[in-house]
Amino acid sequence: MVSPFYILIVGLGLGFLLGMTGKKQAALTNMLTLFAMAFFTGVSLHWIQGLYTGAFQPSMVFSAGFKPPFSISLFLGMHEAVISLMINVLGLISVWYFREFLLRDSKPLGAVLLVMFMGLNMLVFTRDLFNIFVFLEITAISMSGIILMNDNHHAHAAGFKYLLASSLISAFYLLGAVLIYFSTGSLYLDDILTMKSAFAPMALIAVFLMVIAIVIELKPFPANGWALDVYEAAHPGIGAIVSGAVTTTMLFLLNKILVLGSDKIYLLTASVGALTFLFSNWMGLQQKNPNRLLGYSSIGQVGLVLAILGMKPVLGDGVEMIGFGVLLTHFLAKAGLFWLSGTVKGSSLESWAILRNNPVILTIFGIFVFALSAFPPFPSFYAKWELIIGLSGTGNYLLIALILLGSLFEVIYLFRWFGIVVKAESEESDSGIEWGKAAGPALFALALLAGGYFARNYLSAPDMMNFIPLVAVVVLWVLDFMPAWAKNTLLLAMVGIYSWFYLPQYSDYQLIFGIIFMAGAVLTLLYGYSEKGKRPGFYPLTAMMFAGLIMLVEATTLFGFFFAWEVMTAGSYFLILRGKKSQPHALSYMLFSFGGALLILAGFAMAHAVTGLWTLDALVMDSPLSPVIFIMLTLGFLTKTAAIGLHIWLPGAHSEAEADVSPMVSGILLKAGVYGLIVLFMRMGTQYIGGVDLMVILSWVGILSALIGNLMAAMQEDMKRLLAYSSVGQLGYILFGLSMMSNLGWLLAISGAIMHFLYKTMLFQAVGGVYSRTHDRMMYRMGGLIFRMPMTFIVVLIGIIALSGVPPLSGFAGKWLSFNAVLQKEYYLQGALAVLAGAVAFLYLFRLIHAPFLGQLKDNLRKVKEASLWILLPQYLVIAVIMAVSTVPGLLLERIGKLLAKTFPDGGLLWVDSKIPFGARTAISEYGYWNGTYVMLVTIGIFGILLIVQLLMQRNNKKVGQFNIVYSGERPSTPETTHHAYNFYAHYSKALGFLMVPLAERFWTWISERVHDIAHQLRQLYNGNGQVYLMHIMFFFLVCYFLINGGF
Amino acid sequence: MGEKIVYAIIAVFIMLNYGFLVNGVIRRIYARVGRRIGVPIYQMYIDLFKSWGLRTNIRHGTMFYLGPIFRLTGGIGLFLFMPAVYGLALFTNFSFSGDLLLLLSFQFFGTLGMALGASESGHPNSAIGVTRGLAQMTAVEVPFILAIMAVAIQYDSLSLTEIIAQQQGGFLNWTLFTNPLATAAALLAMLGAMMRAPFDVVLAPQEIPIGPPTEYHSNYMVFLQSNRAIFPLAKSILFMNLFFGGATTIVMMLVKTFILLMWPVLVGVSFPRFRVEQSIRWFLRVPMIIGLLGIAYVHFFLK
Amino acid sequence: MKIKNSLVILLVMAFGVFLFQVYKQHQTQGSLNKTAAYYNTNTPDEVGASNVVTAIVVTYRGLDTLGEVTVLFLTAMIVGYILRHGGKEKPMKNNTSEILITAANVLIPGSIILGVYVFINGHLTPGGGFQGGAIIGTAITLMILADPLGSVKKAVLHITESLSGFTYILIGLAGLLFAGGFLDNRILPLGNLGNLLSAGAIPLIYSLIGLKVGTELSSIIASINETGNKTA
Amino acid sequence: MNLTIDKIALLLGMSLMLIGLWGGFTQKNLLKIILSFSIFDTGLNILIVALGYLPGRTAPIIDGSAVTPENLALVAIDPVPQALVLTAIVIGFGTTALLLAYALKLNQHKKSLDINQFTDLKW
Repeated sequence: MVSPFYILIVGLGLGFLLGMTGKKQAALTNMLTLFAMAFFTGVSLHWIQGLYTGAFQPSMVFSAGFKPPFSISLFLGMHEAVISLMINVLGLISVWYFREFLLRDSKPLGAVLLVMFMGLNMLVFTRDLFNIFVFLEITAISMSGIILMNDNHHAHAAGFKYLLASSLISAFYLLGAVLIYFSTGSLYLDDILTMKSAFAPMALIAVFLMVIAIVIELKPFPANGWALDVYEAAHPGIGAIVSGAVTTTMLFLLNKILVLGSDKIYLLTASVGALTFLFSNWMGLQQKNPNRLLGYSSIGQVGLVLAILGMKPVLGDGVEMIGFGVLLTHFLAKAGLFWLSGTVKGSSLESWAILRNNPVILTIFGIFVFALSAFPPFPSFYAKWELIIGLSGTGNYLLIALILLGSLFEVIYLFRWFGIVVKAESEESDSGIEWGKAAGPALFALALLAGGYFARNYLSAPDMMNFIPLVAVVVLWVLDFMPAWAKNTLLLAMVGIYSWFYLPQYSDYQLIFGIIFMAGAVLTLLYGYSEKGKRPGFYPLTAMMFAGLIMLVEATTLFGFFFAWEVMTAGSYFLILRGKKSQPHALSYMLFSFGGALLILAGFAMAHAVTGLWTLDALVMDSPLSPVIFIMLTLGFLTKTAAIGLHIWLPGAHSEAEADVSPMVSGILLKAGVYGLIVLFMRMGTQYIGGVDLMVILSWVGILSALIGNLMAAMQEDMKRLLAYSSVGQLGYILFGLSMMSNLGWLLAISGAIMHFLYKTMLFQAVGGVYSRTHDRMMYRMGGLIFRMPMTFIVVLIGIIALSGVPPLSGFAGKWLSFNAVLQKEYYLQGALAVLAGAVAFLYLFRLIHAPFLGQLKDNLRKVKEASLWILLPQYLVIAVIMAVSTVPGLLLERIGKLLAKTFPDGGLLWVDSKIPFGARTAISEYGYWNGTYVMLVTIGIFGILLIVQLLMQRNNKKVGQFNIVYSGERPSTPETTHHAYNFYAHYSKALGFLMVPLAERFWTWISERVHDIAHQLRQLYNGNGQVYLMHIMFFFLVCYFLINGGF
Repeated sequence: MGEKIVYAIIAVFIMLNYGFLVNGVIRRIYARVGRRIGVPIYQMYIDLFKSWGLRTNIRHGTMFYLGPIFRLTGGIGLFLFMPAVYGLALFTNFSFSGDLLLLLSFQFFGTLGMALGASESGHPNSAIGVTRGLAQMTAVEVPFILAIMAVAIQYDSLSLTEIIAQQQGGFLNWTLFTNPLATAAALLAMLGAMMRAPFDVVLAPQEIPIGPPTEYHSNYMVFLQSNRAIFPLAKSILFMNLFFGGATTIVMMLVKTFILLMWPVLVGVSFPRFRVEQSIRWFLRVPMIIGLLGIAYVHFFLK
Repeated sequence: MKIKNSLVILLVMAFGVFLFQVYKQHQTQGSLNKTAAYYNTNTPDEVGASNVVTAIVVTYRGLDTLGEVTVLFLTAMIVGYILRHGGKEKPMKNNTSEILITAANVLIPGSIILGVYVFINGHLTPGGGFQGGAIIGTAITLMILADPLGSVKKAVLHITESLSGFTYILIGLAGLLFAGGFLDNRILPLGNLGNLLSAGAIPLIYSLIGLKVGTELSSIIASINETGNKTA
Repeated sequence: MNLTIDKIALLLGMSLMLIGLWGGFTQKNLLKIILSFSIFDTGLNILIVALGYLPGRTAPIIDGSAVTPENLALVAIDPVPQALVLTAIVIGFGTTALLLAYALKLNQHKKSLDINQFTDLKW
């Protein structure tokens, strides 16, 4: 084994030698520095390999030939080796990254860099408390040197503040180290540890001093103003070093000396960390400078690790692995982001838009953002899961809430940024990224993926997931250079093959939703053939969303479910973001989804804590906590189904998405929320809180969603927004059905889910077809398209008849079931509102067909052609299905009913044979009966007879021109003024406008403004005055001291 | 099955003619109230043949062409999905296809088709008329449904046959007397569905003199007029069945429906006209509250 | 401002309370603790230095000392780096007084010799590399004060500094290779307690430290002086 | 309270620390702030040495007469604080030198030594 001293020898020896070199030897100096860092890295690798294979054991190395406590000793174990590898790799890349600076300057800053990394390594190894002080100082002083890499007065001011702060911090540490010596007669950590149980009060003060000093080094709120200035002013490469290497070292160090602390010290650390995580991310909301933003994010992430480490007495040694997961993600992502920042010119978030000119760089950026936000498959995702599971097992709900809120804030600014990068206007077209500088981020992005792969091994939950769907994502990613049709075919083939092998294995609800998702994939992908070009990125993302959906259906464990949920969220977010103007909507989609996912995570964690099970059956429980868990999970799923109040993301997201994405996210994706609710309701059943039946509340939520969604839809001018609001309404019905917790209610909900899938897929595609020809979404600007796009018109016609629930088409089933279920359940008021909502649906549906298709054809649309075959094909497939289930409703309803009988044995429909031979059966409920086949036949019969009569009666029937109408003797000539379509239901909004006040939107806007206001108020703390920062540190120190003084 | 179809055709034929005559009577009543003599009772037939006789008929497009057919299908279908006379095979129609809810939903079949047809004409007033009709219809639905719900709760059934059966045995068994609140709500809602004042602003565009039916002429008009004959009748039958004990003989059915049809006429000749938003608000206040009281009454006192 | 001042008073007072708690907890000890006792008992045999503090500084806790030297090295380099663009303009005239120049000429050689004496005898008497180095640094400061415009040969300083540091590391390495561990002084014979050439490598190391510290301090002063010339 | 020499030294060190702190928090001039921190450091160093004092003992240096290798453990004080404080002093020196250099550089930019002038970075 190579002794750790060689790091010191090489680092310091070379450092000393380089001290005398000048500008002429810059190239040599630079090369030697690089060589030394490579040596460090090599040694670390050697250790890891040796320790892993058992070639050597973790061991203690003594200096000066004497045993501790009389000399200084170093310890090298696997943990030390891994941390040193992280530091050294970062150091190696940093030296490479800085080579221009190092070559340019006359003074060999490379030597400072080298000595600094040597010092960090030694901090990791050393077991002597005073030695830590010395190397802390070496780190601090070399930091103050390399801050100068950016030679401007900002950097100088920041460096000065940093030095001031660090001298105060080191004074705390020094006093601590000295006091521990006087109290225990030793400076050797392991020696002191043996005396922990007999610590004198002085030793307790000493431990407190040392711990708090390291904690302040880790930039806790509010004693961290100095660090933020450094992040902002210093070269981003320095940011990478501070945020990555220094922080990692300090955390390791803290973990090393924290063992001396009492439970109270741990608790203090945990609280400080959690508050830092919360407040730092909160203040990050107001940041416009990318480096400062990254600074806030770094501080937040480190706070999280602090919080995790502080939970050790509660959660046990497992926290180290959790903390490491978060740390590793932070380390890789933050360093990578800082490096990227160094390649971007300009100091606004918008200037990062340049990244999107290079898909590889953009991917790397995306990986970092998603990793920081703890999405799968990154290590932080597993860490988050383990952490929340662990915390809820010990009942630390406050901490969970703090952490979850903090991570929500973090996601807000990260994704706002991501959206800007992907979407913002950018003047420069050249990507301007040097590949040399991108190598580091690329390497770290790969390491993140690898880290995620290995992190799975540390999962405490059983991991029985089928990752095959994710293969499609990877394959399509690799093949992204191919033309769109090829990728489309490939993905279709993959969906087909997967369905062929896996769908037969599903049962019950799995099967229903599996079919929805897979059939949905096929229907929406067929549309994709109408797209030309490569559509870069589209197919892997689509595959990701569908992979998430199918994994969701397959999930049997809490973890699997959550994993799939997050994959799906990520995929769909990207898809929505692809729309031209969708950035703000994609962001709000992400925020609601993420908030919902956090609630789901917390709910799962609590459920697991109550029952101790890892499968979804953990939700079957009877505990005082069940209503709370129920509420959290329901809210989580409702964000996806866009229940009223949580719906504000939906209209924008669905309408601004690309033409074939809209049906995916509307017709298909929303069903994931429904599936979640089914999974939940099946297991938890009806819950009460204070004697109030939560299902009754949900039924009101559902029915209000239906009513208000429909009302809003009726008021839209934009046809995609109209359909989007219509989804809010439809999903409201589904929720209403589910909330009834009866056979008929669920039959309503599930058949409704299937129907909504069919209608919305079809209608969004039809509307997409219209858009593909008219390039307009404003309905009043169209008109008369029936003459140009009759095939599309027929689709919309069938769609609206079906959706409005008019017999004989399948929508009537929903109405009939709904009424029966309402009567059965005695939900009369909700039932009446459901009827009103159903009637209102007429309004928007009529508008949808009238405004674009009927009325006066506009001049600019006279040459419009029918939508292309690939757009029409899936629509007509859906029509075929709709006609089939309309004619023989039992095909669908009877089968679902059989399934539901397992859950709700009573109150289902009775199916009896009728007089008609071909299997048409009459459905009999408790109250009424209905035979869809008869209705269809009678209607067609009457219609047919009348049509024949008409055809026979008419004489000389001829078509007239567009303006040949009775118009007070005038002959109108401008279709714009003759087409009544704008503000179609003015009278309606006059009568019921009070129901359409965007209360939810105002509420969320209000919340958002307050949150940002508070962030702004909070950050006033950091007024830029170094002296004030010192006072913050002192204040923080004293508050901690007096808080804990109650008895260490 | 075959005999059912024959019966249905006979029933429709009877009801159509009855409807024409009733419409004639109503026009006369309106005239008399307005101090005019009015048209002869058989005027509808004259109009019908006149329209039929027109030599040319034009169309704006397919939906325009199909609109009246949709409309009449809606009217006849509504009638045919109901048992018009309790216990009489001739007038049982196709009521086995579905229950009360089928009727409630099917009445929109014609509305929708007509709206589409009228819209295709490209006449702005058609669209205005349609929006008015649809908007008002949504508000009318609420008290009506509340009343229906009350009835369904009261009789534990959505089957019209069953509801009529339970009202047999003396007029005190009629819903009118067992649940006057629901009946009141339904009758008020009926005003909105019958296109008479004060809720006839929907038709205003045709009075000036254009609008959906005005674009239509010739044999389109025949269909529309036929529908105006049979559709209100079908609705009256529905009300009769729900609230007035149904009918056991054809004569009783004709008398009861006539009386019911007179109710909106009476109101219509005595009141001025509401604007759409006014009628929406009105329906969502008075009748809706009565409807809710009706349900409460059933829920707390009859069950 | 008033608020801020009262906050400061509050902070300082609170820190005073904290320090007073430390004070209260402190008990004057009657005997050496185990570490000190070990050093005071075994130093003469194990290290062979008369000055136990030196033994600890150079050998037992030699790693700390190496760190210290590194801190100074970094400081010198960074100060040089911060102020690197400083000395382009020179002030027009030299205002140093005659007395200072004369006194400096007398004192500088003596001071340097004293410094060398102090670090060579670090293992025998109070003093050592840092103290000796500081004396040398003072001498150079005096020189600069006497002749602010005269150029100190910084290259010489740097080379001396680097080479002495490097040698220090090499000696440490020798300890690792040939004796008990990194910085073990027993690569050379311990000799007789109290002799100049005793205590193994300690005199050598301390001399190197002395040189290094002296040159580092000098170069720091020189850098600041150059900048001072510009901004004066 | 019985004030022995070490207690006095202890209180002196603490007082210096508080004075340094006060100066560091109230002075506006960069140089004075740096100076205040030097005072603070000095106080800390005195504190350390004072803590290590053993009454009636002498320096741990064998001079052949008062202190011999044999009685070293009985008559000499604890040598460790001395060694530690040496390190601390040197490091304190380094920090101070750096701070001064920074102050010089800052002064070059704004021709001012008022710490309130250097608040361009904030929030």
